[in-house]
Amino acid sequence: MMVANDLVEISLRDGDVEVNLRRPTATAGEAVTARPASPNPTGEAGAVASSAEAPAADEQEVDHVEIKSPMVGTFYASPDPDSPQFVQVGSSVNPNTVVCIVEAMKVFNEIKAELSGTVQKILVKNEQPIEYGQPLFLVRPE
Amino acid sequence: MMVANDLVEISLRDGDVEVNLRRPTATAGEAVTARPASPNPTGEAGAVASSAEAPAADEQEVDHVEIKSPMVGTFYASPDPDSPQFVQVGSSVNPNTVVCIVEAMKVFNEIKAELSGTVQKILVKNEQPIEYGQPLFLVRPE
Amino acid sequence: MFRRILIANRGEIALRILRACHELQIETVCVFSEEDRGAVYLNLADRTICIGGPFPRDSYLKSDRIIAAAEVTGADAIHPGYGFLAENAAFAEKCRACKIEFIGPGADAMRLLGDKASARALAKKTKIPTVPGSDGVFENDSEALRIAERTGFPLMIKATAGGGGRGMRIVHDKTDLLTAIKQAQQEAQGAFKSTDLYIEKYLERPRHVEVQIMADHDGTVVHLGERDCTLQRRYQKLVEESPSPAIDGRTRKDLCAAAVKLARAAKYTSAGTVEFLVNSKGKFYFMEVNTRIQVEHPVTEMTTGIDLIKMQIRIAAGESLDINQRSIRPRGHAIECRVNAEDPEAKFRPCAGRIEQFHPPGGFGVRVETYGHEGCRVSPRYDSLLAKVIVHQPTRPEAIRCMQRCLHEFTIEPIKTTLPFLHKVISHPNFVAGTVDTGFVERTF
Amino acid sequence: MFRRILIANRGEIALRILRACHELQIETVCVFSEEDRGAVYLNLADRTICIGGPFPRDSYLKSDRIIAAAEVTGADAIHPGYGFLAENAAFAEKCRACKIEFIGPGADAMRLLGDKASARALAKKTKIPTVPGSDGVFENDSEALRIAERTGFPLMIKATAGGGGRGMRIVHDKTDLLTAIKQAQQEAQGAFKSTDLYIEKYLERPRHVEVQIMADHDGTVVHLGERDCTLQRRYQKLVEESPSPAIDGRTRKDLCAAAVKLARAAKYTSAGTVEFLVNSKGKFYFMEVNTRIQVEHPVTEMTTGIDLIKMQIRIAAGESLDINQRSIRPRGHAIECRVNAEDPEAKFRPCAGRIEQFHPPGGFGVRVETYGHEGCRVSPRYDSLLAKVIVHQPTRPEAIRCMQRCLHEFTIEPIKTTLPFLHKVISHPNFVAGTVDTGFVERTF
Repeated sequence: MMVANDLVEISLRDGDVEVNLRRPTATAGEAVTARPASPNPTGEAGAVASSAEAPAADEQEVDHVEIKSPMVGTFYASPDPDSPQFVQVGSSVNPNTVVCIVEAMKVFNEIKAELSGTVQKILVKNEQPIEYGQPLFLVRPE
Repeated sequence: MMVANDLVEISLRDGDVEVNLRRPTATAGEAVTARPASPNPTGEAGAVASSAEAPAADEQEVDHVEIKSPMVGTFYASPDPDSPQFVQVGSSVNPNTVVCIVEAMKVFNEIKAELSGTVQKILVKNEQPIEYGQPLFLVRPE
Repeated sequence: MFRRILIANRGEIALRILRACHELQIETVCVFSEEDRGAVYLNLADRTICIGGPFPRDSYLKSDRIIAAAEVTGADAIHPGYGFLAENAAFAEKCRACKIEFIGPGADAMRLLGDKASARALAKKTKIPTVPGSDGVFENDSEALRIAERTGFPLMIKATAGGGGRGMRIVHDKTDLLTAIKQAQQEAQGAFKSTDLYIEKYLERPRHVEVQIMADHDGTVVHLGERDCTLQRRYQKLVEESPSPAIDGRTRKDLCAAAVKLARAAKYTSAGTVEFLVNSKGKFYFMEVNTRIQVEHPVTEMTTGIDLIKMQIRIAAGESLDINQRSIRPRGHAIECRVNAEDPEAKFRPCAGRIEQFHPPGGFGVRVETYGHEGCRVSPRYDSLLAKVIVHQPTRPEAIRCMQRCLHEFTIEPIKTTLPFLHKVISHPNFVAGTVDTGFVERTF
Repeated sequence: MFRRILIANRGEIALRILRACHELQIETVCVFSEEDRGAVYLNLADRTICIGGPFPRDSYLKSDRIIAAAEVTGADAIHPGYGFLAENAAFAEKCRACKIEFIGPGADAMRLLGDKASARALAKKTKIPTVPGSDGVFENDSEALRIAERTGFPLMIKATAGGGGRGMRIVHDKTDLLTAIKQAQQEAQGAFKSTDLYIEKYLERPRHVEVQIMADHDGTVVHLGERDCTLQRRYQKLVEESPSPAIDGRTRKDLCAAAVKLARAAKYTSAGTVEFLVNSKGKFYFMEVNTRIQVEHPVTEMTTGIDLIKMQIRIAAGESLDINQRSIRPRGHAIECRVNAEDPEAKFRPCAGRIEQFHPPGGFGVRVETYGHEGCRVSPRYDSLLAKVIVHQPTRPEAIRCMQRCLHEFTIEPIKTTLPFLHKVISHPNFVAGTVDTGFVERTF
């Protein structure tokens, strides 16, 4: 599932102009950890309480698999603002299905499902900044 | 058991000359905690591991009672070097029996048993420096 | 030099003295109460000795037990720290009578300067300004008028038995004086069954500025600059800093010279502090002397780079000061905050218990003096001072920023502390501007 | 000034930079690897972002991910700390191409000074002494003889492919030169299949002395005194101090002037260190430049009272130095010991695991830089540096005593550390006398 890595980062180097999306500076930082409001952050409790805290296996049924981000960047659910999303809840995917784009340093990287199954949940919002290893989709494998 | 306190400290203020014992500078410090030899004293383990660690209830039978020192000073088992000890193992004591002298600031304080019973064990050596609350005798009460 | 020092104190100051002794290669004996048995700072002592029960009166205040402990452990000097027996001249005398050096001033100087009336008299004699007033009770209206003229307005009428503001009047003008005296008398009679009144100049919004002095047995007396301790709550210092943001170079020079003069007049030795009130015009008045090392001494250590405890021990051992006034060059700005185990949201009720999380701040220019650590027990029996955070930076604004960072960074759980309160206080525009007075905290928070 | 800085590092230096940013009121983003998830120092960052797996090559060395992290979090500058990408000129260029400032020198100066050959050439050009020798391979015996005459004896014959002492000969006299060359050639041929040799002056028992410099974009270059880092083990520094106990005032002045001259010649900006070898007669030779902040920078911070990280950030933001050479007045003596999570009784094998007990030392003149705390995990994946203990005292003997006290007081359990080893090293009569050289630790312990 994590085989998509550095090589993916150059796959769409020419797609920059075509996709033509602005960098989402306004929403920058949403995915990353907010500082505790208290002046005394408590050691254990305050640690990295981000949406990326993820592998919350307890809450998921065992037959769900996460598609995680293999890089740091900005999440795009569709190839451009006027197009439909790559996948919706209920979409069927196979290992080669592109599920989203992660933009990093102006490079638009297609992320593939790497497995066959049905999308159960989309865990991040369009244009959201995401960190390495952050779960993006829940998929029920075939 | 701990009723012997400040009042005892002046009971023999005049006895200074009569008893005529030298202060035991050579043995000073025996009763108090030695510093851990390790360059890194460990927090819990190294803490005050002195002979005064005492209240070791586990090792004592429940029918033993400790006579504890009500002050800081030097322990004397007998009234002077040529006299017999106040009490021996096996001696019977009653609440008014003097069991030892504790010298503090040149004042020789008689320590009384404060209970009736039989001396089972003498826990400190003659002329040994002792701290507050340090167990001196084990007594089996009547 | 001493061979073995007994430390007659507990907590952070015991730890502070232990460290100084280690560096001087002097053996240490630390006394402890049954309440403090097992405290981790005791691990740093060569020897420890239990001297009594949890209450101070049964242990840390029991002078005979402490001297006996020094005798049986072969200690040749006692360091009293602050509080407990530190300013007890009789204890100092008793130690010395037993051939154990008391690390502090001579008993005579302690008595002379420790008593407010005799200290004030000595200050007057040596031409150091004291708060003007009636030097005791006035007898009748005409005497009051005469003293009032001499003292100047505004002034205060105070009942000798007074307290909590009762029997007290501020008088701004001569025409109000007799009326105010009548009212104060009535109030004092009702509250304290006494109509004895005295007159004292009213200092508007004074600051508390004190001078650290150090004197050896050769008669050398130096000052190490001043500390501004204006931020107080119920006469308890909260924040101390050096240099004072409220006095100019001229006032500083006069203030420090006055402190040295008083110490010389009292034939003082060891570390001491001369406290002054400074009014809004920069005029200062002698208040009192503390004949001991103070809680806030690290502020001065940070600016001068001089270890006051080591120096105090060396002086007690008969060494001459190895510094002179010219070689003392304070640098930068230092601030100390006292972190107390108190709940600022519950009237500063002391908090006790086990510390589960403890992450003190650190880094450039930061020093934390504390006996605290994870797993440490905070006792309800003793002073609530848990930690002192001291910062040292090139300038006052940087020192305030650094202190804000430190108070923010300091994590203590689950015990309530004054950390958030201190953060508010030092971030207040008036503190930042350096315009607070001794009543500021109570008026503002 | 920057609005938000991304910290591209971990552990104690990440914490150090976080604290500096807080005091400058700059927001912080701290990257972390999956191995460092949950580390307590990350709590002090305004934001944190995971950039990859545990191995440095998958995270802290992944320049594209770090720049992407800066972009998505809106950071306008990156502080690289030391190690990882700190001396990577290509990374610095890439950051700046993405309109993110790299907090460090310009890429050209990094390349020029980072390469040993070009740095040596620049030093020669600016008349800074370098270790004399053949400037590369010599061709034949007569060339070797000529170079040897110029270099002077004793000198070393070294194989370019050499290592572990093979293909190396110390020659004390001209008459032994040709024999030594033959032996070295044979050895080198056997070991490395190459007979290429070069000549370098043999420095007997050299000391490692380095100069801290700081330079802004206006061309102002200052030095902040030297650090003596002679105590090393396998080229890893163990103990650093300032001032150096082995150079006199004249040598110090020349050394510092040389460092400033070299930095000027390279149009250097930001913090940097120029390293020299100093022989037993006080003659110094340029060795190399470190184009970053160094592990031992707190030593200089203690003596000068200047926060080097804050200054580095201000310079990167385009500010001019607010100090000049005359205003920098080092005071007292500072020593740093590096406490590594290594077992000195098992060939300094790195130790990892959970820290159960952690009581760092404190008190007057003591600073501890560490990410450690009770409950903290020490990872086997990264550098074993666990804590830096830095002391500052009026004199060197006092600093050594204070450091002994600190190393004794520091409790770390159950992980093995170099604490007892460091205590032995700094207590050795040769260190106390200030007569050690770079080979001392390996010869003695």
